[in-house]
Amino acid sequence: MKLMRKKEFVAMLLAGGQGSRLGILTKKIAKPAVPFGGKYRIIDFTLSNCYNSGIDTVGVLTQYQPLELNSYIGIGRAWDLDRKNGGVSLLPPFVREKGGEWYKGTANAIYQNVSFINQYNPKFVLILSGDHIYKMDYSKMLQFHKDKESEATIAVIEVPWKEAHRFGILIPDENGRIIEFEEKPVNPKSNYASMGVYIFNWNVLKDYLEKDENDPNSSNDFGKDIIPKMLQENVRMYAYSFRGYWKDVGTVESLWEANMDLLGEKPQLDLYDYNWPIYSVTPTQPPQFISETAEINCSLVSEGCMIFGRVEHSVLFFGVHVGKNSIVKDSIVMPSVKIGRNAVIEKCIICENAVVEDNCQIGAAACNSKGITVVGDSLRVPAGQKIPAGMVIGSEQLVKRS
Amino acid sequence: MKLMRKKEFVAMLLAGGQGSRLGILTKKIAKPAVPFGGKYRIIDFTLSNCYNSGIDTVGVLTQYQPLELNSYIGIGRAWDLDRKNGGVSLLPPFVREKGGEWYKGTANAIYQNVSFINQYNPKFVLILSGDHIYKMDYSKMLQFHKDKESEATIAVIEVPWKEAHRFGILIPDENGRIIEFEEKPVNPKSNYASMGVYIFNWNVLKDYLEKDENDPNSSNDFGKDIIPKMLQENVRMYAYSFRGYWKDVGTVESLWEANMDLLGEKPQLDLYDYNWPIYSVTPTQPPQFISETAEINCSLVSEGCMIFGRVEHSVLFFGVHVGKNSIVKDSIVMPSVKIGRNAVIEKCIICENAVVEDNCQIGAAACNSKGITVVGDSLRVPAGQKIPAGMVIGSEQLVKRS
Amino acid sequence: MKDVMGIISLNENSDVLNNITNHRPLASVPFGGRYRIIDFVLSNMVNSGIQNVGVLTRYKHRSLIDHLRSGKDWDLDRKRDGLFIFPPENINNPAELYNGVMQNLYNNIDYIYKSRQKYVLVSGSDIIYNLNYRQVFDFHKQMKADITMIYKEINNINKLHSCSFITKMKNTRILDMEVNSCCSKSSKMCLEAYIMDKSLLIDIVNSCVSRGYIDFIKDGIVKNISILNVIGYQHTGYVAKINSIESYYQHSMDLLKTDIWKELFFKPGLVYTKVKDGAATKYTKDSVVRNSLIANGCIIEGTVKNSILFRGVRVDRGACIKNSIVMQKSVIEKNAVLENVITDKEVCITAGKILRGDKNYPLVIEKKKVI
Amino acid sequence: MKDVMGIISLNENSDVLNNITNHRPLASVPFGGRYRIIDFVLSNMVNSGIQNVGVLTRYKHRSLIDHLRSGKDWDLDRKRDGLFIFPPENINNPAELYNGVMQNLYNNIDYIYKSRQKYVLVSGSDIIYNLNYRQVFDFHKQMKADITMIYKEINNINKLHSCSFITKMKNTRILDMEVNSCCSKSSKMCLEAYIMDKSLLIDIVNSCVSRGYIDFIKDGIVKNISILNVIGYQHTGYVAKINSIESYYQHSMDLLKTDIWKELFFKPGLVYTKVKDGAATKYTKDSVVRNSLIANGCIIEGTVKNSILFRGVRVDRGACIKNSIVMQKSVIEKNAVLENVITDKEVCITAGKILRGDKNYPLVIEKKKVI
Repeated sequence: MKLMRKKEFVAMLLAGGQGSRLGILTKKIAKPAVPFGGKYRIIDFTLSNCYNSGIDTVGVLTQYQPLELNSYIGIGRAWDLDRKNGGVSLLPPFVREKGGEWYKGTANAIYQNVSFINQYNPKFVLILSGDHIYKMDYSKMLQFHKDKESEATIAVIEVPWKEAHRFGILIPDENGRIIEFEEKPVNPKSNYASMGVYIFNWNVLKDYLEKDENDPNSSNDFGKDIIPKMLQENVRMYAYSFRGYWKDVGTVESLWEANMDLLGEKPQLDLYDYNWPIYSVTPTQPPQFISETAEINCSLVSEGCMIFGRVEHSVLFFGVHVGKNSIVKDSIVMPSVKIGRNAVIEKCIICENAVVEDNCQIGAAACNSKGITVVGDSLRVPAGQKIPAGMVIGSEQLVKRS
Repeated sequence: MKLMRKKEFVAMLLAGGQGSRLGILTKKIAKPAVPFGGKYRIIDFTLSNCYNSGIDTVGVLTQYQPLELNSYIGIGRAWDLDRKNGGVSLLPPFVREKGGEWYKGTANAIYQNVSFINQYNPKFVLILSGDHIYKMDYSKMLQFHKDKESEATIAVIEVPWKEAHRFGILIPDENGRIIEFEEKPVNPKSNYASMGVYIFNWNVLKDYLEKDENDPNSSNDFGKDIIPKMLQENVRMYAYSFRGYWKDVGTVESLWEANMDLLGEKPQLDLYDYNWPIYSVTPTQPPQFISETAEINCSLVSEGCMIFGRVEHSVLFFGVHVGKNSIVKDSIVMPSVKIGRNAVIEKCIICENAVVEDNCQIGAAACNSKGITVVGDSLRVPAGQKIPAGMVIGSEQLVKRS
Repeated sequence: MKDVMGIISLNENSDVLNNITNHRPLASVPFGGRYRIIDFVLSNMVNSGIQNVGVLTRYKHRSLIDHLRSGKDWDLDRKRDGLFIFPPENINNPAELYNGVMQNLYNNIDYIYKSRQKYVLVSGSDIIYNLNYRQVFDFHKQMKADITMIYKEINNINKLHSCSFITKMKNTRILDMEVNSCCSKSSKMCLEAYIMDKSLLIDIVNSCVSRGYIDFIKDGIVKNISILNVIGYQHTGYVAKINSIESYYQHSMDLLKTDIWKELFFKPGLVYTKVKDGAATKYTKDSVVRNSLIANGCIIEGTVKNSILFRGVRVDRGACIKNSIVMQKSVIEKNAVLENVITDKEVCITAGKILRGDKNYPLVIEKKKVI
Repeated sequence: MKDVMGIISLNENSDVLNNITNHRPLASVPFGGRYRIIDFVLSNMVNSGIQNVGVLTRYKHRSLIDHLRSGKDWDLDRKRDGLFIFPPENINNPAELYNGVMQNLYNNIDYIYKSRQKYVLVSGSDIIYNLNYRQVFDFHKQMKADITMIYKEINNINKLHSCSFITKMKNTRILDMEVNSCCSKSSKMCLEAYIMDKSLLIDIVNSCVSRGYIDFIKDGIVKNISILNVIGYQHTGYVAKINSIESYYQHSMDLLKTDIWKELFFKPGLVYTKVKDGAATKYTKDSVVRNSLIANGCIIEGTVKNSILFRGVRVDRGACIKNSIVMQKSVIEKNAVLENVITDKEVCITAGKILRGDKNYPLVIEKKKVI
């Protein structure tokens, strides 16, 4: 009953991953829904990139704990993606006449939604993942794809040579055409890492998705199966070089680092640029209240916070309360956390709704052990508790973070 | 991050069924998304009932072919259910830390979403199914539930005795308390049939859902497992007697009948009552154009239609075209169907976007066989074709409807 | 077209449709069974890809605000840009010094200045047609025009008053124009839609106002026609200029021609309007409907010929409607007869009443009247 | 409360806040770091469960329309009922004959009449407080009142002008009132919010207008006070009446008291406003912020004390802001100093400039000024 009009360009956003390396942070929510940067969730960056790049049709593929993500995205109003034609569509796995199948891999997830994409009869498909922090104009990448008459274009970023072995590494020739691809090579031949951002000609991709589906040995993954196969069969593939901030926030350390990256004098990722705004769903909160006794430096603090203590080099989300004489340092404090008086929080991630009572000492300051300390959501840390660095406190239990 | 406020009453709408008895009508869409009554889909009735009864929090459980249903419901704007707190939530099956599970039965579907319901901490839960046509004020049923201090209330309707064996039959005592329940009894003891509309005290239901889940022999169904179990254990259960139009449109015949029921002089189901409007998503279509040569009687015709022929005792959805000298009789013609000249369509269901070319004869008129003829969506019936009654034409193939 | 800002100026004379424009501006007069007049130009803009539209109003705009609301029904409820309605805002200039468009533009020049778009498409709101402005915009750029205006070659110019005409053209360049001439000999009617650089528009408004010039076309465009490259774009499709009850009635009746129905509602784009809920229209065993345009939600038990029924009209048994326009939620009771009649919204014609107007002078029944 | 219709009447004097109300009605003056004054009474209504709100405007309502749009941010973008904005609409009565509320009500009496609700809550828009009207409504029904009005016992009555006061009460019944008295001895300030039957409201308006009476309170209520059961409901929470720059400044500064901040923004309900996107506020290594209210999107490199910063304000290194209110997107450049200053939106104070007002007479900087 819905009249679909042709779209040149459709984006498919993979948001179904569990992100198990984030531990208790993704116990109840999908990785793209993890809070970031004082008022965002990770997926806000990709969705805002889509809007700012002029893309108005985005399929979001969900699978793991999608409830919070679904209600967060809704029909995409926050990103101006509630359109009469196109807009955001949530695409969970579903049951067909012949039964249901979960998404087996990234390529299979797209394969199962071929009919969704076909509705728009697009020329190009953009594949994105919902767990990276970056600002990128996909329309420029599309222009590059057209200019090169490419059939598959992969966005790449130069990474430090010593880290290259952790990535999918592309080796382009002098024209940018990709001649080799190595997944996590021991001795990388280049430092161009794939960002997990692909543009395909839809007719080419559709072919490969079908072939891949019929291959019983495939793991149905873009990086492991589709791309190597295309390369092998001489599909015209180009590397699009991206310069700028890009971070995979797949681990507790990288999530913490990406937050801390925002606190420098001139951070590479500018959140205050009116020309490339990052949109998000804004809760109802009054302005933050900074008391007479507060001291705040090198920090991001969001609305609804009440600060009576000292906040240093930290990121505070909505509605955080920091009591008198408490110190919060090098930490991420998620929405609605309450911190009592005389507490010391150092190098911690405190999850939503947790309560840290008076005189607690959490994280590095407490002893000589190292690493980031994580306090799970809605937990209560009783008064006077000392928690050594590098621990994870989830469900009333203290465990060493692996 | 979302502040949930307590709700007294939450509705859960089961919309995951395939409706396999509807055959090709539900090949690509879930049963609740099947078009009905000239401009609705089946689920519009239940959603409009919710809004008109003052319920503002509705979970819609989807599983089978949900894409069209998802995009149709969106955030519930058409039913005024896009609320800051509550509103419509789409609830597909999902993957948890320990893996994913499809909804095994109606009770299991609710069980898997216990945490969704718990968010609102409701006192009562209303269980609905998305495949019945009726107008009902659930707030009156809730009042009855409270007045009787019931723990589980089932809406019942009196059916003709000879049909009672097809339903779940309840036997209430003189106060309305249910003393017996029989699923499809050979010799029914009453003619009170369950409408599949339940109100439970949430704390009671939660208990039984957990017990049911731990019972390896259970089929996890409300009618087959939960209700009998509750009855057995003396839960206070009452029958709420509903008078008015109610129809299960689970078969091609009943779907056809329910449509034809609208065409009488004073149909029991009044679609023009301003006090109980049925809401739906309205496509962009101009007013219908009735030509000089058209004749229309005893029919429902929707916007965007162009009628040059004769339409008698039929239901025409959006954008249907009926050519000169064609006759459409006792039929349901779904959106955007094109019917050429000199065609005769009798007792048919023609699905979306189908094309019937000139001089075709489809249905009863063509020969002596009986029954409803179904033409699948987007099919083209070539000029001059004669299709006998009772056939199903899906994917270019003619088959006898079983 | 993302770089073009749409401006719809409600510059029409206010009371051209007698009773029908008593309580609403012409732009929000119901038309074509389920639309308002403004829906057509607004849908043209949306279908062309314009994402920022300002509606500049003058009088009685309550019904317009209620109709447009947030712009959602036109997909113009956006985070950036979208639909903006500007009420008359005249703090420092309480007197109305300028004519129609000029006054509206002058009042809201700050908003126009502030917008992100480089080009503007300024349009009136009382001409109905279906056109994708993208073609006009491409033509504008290709011709390196300063101003491109859309015109239509018409046959029957006698009926047209309060229009602008192009009186002299050389190829596509416009050399002279006439405004509101009651005896124009030109056949090139101007559709009151102009594309130009935003900066040029602001220039024209400011320089006119600072010199006390008051009319946008006469002073702003015609006086500069020799120094500006003003280009005409010919629209070949159907055009309905609404400036009197007669033209309203005639153009409504035009919709009963299949070709015009198809063109105006489908080609090149669809027409959007405020969504209302209502069932499909019901025809009973006694209903006789011929050559008519019927919106949803009607119940027709009587006879309807050569007429237009808006949403939710009830025609009781024995009632007969001919050559008439019946607006939303009106009720025509048993055996009542309407011929050459226009009823406004929620009118009730009681049983047996007979009302006849003339083809050239239809009878108009005011909103909510019971007769 | 579904059976109560909310009516917000923008009846205030238009220019009480000098430069700040030059371009907007008082109702849309920014307040409290991210709100407009009207947000408070509107949120009170929404939090009480009222689902149909009409906003009756008078002058300069463009900024208000832009702020409220479809009402979505207050969950009032509904299919039935929701938010309606009524521009001044005065076709048959071009002259302004009546005072404030009366004129507004009279102009829109048809809309009020048509609404589905049985009761009305009529409110002004220039008094800020957080109250759930459900209690007041329960009290109204319990007392079988004809009219229930909300009042507040205040201590410091000297500062209040252009207010209504209750001068005589017996238990909860109100026996006499004074309007706009500059030397009232009463301490019971009326919050300009009245609950009554819709039919009574229509009666009052119609009978006043037909007799040429012009003031809603003096003529409509006080003249009938002996025959109507007019009841007072005491509000014990914080109240801010905005009727001058001084009161605006003082009440803004009150928000820096923790208790008032908590009460006004959280108890009993949250305050909704138009959603804007903006990052969290950034504090750098040199920033010194004490006893201040800071909205999101600011970048603070300097010193801020006892002040309120709206969304997106930039405070450069070495700049110092004390006892001041800085509205949206203003920029305070290096080493500039502000003390007892109110800047409107998008003001820029260039490097090194020093501006000082007095505590009792703050310096007001007009919108978009560069100093």
